[in-house]
Amino acid sequence: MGKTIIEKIIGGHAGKEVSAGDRVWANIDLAVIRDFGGPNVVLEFDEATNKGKVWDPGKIAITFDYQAPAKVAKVAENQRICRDFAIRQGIENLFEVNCGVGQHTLLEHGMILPGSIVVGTDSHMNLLGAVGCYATGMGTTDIAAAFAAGRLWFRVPPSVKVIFEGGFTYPATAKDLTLEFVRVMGADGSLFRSVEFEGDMIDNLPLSGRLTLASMVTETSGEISFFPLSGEIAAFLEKRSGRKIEPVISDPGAVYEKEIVINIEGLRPKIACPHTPDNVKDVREVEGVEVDEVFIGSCTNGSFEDLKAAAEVMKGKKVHPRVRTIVTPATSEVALKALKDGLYEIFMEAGAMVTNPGCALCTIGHPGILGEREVAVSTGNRNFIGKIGKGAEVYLASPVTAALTAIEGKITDPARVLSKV
Amino acid sequence: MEEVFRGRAWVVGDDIDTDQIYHGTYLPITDPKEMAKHAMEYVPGIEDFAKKVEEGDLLLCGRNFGSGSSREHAPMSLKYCGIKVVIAESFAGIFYRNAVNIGLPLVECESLPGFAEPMDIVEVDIKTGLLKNITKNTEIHGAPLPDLEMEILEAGGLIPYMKSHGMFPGVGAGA
Amino acid sequence: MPVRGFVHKYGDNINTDVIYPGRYLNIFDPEEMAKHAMEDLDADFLKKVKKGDFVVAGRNFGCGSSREQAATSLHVAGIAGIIAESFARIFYRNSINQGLPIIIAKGVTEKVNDGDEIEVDFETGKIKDITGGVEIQGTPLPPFVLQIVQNGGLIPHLKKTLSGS
Amino acid sequence: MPPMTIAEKILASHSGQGDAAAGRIVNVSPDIAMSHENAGLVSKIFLEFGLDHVWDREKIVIIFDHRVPAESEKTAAGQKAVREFVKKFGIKNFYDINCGICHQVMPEKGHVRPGEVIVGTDSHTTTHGAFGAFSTGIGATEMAAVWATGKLWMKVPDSFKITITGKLPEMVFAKDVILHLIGELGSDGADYRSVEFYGDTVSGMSIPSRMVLCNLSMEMGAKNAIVPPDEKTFEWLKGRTDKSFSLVYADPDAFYEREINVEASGLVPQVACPHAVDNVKPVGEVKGVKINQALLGSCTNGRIEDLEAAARVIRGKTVHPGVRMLVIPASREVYLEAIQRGILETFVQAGAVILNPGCGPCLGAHQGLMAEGEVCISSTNRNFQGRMGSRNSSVYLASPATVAASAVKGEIADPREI
Repeated sequence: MGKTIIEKIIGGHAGKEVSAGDRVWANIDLAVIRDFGGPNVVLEFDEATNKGKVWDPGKIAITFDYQAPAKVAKVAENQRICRDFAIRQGIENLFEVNCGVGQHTLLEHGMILPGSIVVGTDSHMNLLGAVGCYATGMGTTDIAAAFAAGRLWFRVPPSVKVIFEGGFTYPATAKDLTLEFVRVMGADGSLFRSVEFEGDMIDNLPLSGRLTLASMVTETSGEISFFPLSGEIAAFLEKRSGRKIEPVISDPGAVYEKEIVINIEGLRPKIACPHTPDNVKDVREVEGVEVDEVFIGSCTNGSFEDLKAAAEVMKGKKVHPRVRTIVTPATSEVALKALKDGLYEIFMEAGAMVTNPGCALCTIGHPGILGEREVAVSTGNRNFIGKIGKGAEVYLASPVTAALTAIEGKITDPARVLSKV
Repeated sequence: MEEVFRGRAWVVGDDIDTDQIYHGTYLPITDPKEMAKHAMEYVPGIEDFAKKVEEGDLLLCGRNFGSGSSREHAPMSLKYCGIKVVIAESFAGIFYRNAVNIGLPLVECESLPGFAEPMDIVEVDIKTGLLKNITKNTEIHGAPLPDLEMEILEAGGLIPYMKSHGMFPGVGAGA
Repeated sequence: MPVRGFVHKYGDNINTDVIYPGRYLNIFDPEEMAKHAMEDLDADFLKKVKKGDFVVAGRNFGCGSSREQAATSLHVAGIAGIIAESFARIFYRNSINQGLPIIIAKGVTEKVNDGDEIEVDFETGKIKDITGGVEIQGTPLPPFVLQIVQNGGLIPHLKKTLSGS
Repeated sequence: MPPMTIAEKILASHSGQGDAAAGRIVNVSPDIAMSHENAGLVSKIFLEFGLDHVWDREKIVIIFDHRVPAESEKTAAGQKAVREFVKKFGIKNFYDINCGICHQVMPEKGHVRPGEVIVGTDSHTTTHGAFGAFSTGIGATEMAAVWATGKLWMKVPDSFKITITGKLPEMVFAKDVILHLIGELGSDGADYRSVEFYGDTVSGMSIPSRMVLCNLSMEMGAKNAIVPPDEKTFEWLKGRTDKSFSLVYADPDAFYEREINVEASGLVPQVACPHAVDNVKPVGEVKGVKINQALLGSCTNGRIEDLEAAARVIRGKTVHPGVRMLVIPASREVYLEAIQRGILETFVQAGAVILNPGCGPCLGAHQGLMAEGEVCISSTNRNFQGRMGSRNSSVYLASPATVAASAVKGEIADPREI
């Protein structure tokens, strides 16, 4: 019987054929901890193994992005626990507080390959599906067990196919496509499903756009998502990893639970309104809402292309005096490129603030917390109640919409104001 | 291990995310008993859950319970505040794993809506998935827990399970 | 009028960061502030202190930041006055402005021990150590300044003087 | 009239007195009253007066810098309350989270002039003496009184005259000079004194270097510190303020309680060791102490010349693997210039973290805190126990060049040897 991508990947790591719904033990290629969850993993691991050795120090990575550098002493302590563990276990892949968002950093360092299984203490691990890797977020017990055993139990998720029909142009972006996807699916529309994307728009989506879409599959409760690997992305992965890249593709006759067709012809800029990511409307429907803060960054929209899109909107303009505008590159590599390309200057001259790479205020771990009844437009992925400040209202939008909103001081539809020549 | 639990029912709606179950503010906490004090604190209407919950209570939820973050604090806070079983129309993937891994039983039941009012006495058999509303004298069938999850629960969680199956080769002498 | 209380004694150069750590500077409620008094210097301070007690310290008490929380937290925690060999200047002003009386008393750290009961007259600067049976003459606050303290701090003082004029 | 020091003259002119001899209590009218996030506390106290207006909307300056952007809900709420207060009372000079450290933003935005009296609810308000102003830190209650009445009582301080002469050796900076002085005088050595700086070393110093001297004079207890204004001062202020100002210099036979001379040419890089700013040693004596963090920034040393000095040391090298290096430009203006000069690129390439302008972890409330047992070398101004995180962490204070050299080496290092 034909297999879906996820069945092939898990089967390959379980050493047997698997089908949706099966419970199997599968080998892990990479287990990742962060300053969030990481210290608990270390403590649990030490207790479970009586301070034993990890299964393979080369297959463990530590990234600091939740609160890097630490703003409370407890987190500083937690990071120290991870560092000490790395030294004790001979784990060389420790990415310090200067590096940025873990998944993006691992990708830049060539540690993520199509067909591999990566587990980590971050529910957005699965954005690495953008390059064909089965990456999934887990709790601390799982990761502690993975550190000890190099394998874990998996439920094989059923697969769904999502086909985007039609196309759209600037100022709609991959984020708007993503929000439309979340709207159509709803908060649990891909619950524990492996989503395989198809469509012309998908084929042409650059890595940054795929990361955006893959990261928010989480917001539809999806387990993972996959894209047809493009030549450009394969070349990038080869260059970074120094390895030959073999895409994993589904077999003819693979079984899909369902096929969903989403028409994105002439897609308009979208925005997720408080307090759920699937509460998506056209930006034009909420135009005029006054905002106090705009955040451009996160694992969803912190790529260079995202920053560039925001900078193009902000260039030569000033952000509204009421709007605290915070720009956060995903990684130090993105930061360096943005610095060299003059993006920092554009942001700073516009009155925005550029912070160090990391998850930024997307996790309440980082600075940028909102006051009660304050309103923010964020390019992040979650706008749950209280997510970045008790009693605050968060809207999720594209970097273009966010940047334009920062300038206008209120939510503004880029389709009305901007168009690319 | 116990397979049948009887207790008061707490009833919540759809899409209760991990920030509502256990808010990000409290992530630095590592003591489960401390975590328990903040269980369900951001669920509108039952902010005082942690104060009122009693040992042996059951939690009945709508669709997609536990969506969002990978924080294990979420099931941990429920387990340590006394919740014996979480029953939901459906569970988010990470929450599901986390609960099983720490030994908190789950039952999925599609026909849960309308089954119980808050504080009804409910009985659940995790092995068969049978749900009885003692107060209303009704019953419905949920999905029985699959074998692997049941075995992990019986072992007391993932770590003891894997240990007892010889999956931890690198156990040290301690330091 | 002399007042009596027990002594909590500390050394030289007690800085504002150990009296009131920077991490709590976003607290504006005095009762909340009091919960962190001396947190990084003496973790048991709040357990030991009773209303009407005194802090006795060495040179340069309260050096460092301008944070008024340092003085406020001690005052609200129950401290009735501070006697030190010398005070850092901002802390000195902040105490007065809070209505928390202070006395500069050379030699106080030699003669007074931790836990002693003392009687202090802020008007004359006289300090009697009841437990040790000794007396020390400190420098009382200048009358102009003492009046601010007696009025309960700068704000009540100004309110009183402004409405009087 | 008796001869007067600079402090005596400025306080005399601002209290309507002909003279203001040291020791006298005078009622002073400040020209500028500055606060940062603690404007929250100030405004809360101010509201107790029940007034519907502040003394002068133009003379109150509020600059957020201690916790920017807000690191907690409590801070977010506090900042929000201040924004609302600013709006309600029409405070003209409000700088939100994106501008930088108050002591840098103040002169950049033209709020500092020679001969003026500046009060600020921050102990390092002494910094502005670098422009010939009488500038000092006060508490929140006093500030509330200033907002209400425009007046504040002060005891006119005695003055110290500190004369620094000679050429600073390579890799020795204003920071080393002032650390050396603090080490000599002790943390209360200039308690309640006005410190005046003279000598060819001082007149040869840039304005930012003079700011370092005045900023850290606080750490020897000074009420204020002053460098007499000169051509460099006027040049720096040009285009930043269009208000006229008066130049105040000491009378030739003014009385100084103490005169101190420092010969600069013999100095070496200095380090203030834990947990007191006056625990100062030559770098040679602490070389080799392993560090976990290197912090470059703050109101003391976060200006362009500081970043430049550190970048010179670090260019083409990388931060030692066991070290987190944090770089915090003091203001947006500094940040932009650092981009344009390629300095930030140098730091990112070396593996440093560039944080947004602000106070950073200096006071233990924002990004960059330390865990138990960790050690930081820092260009900031205080190394009190537990200040930057865990009670059991340690901070060494040094110049930006020494910080950079140590970051590269992974241990406290002498910048002259890198």
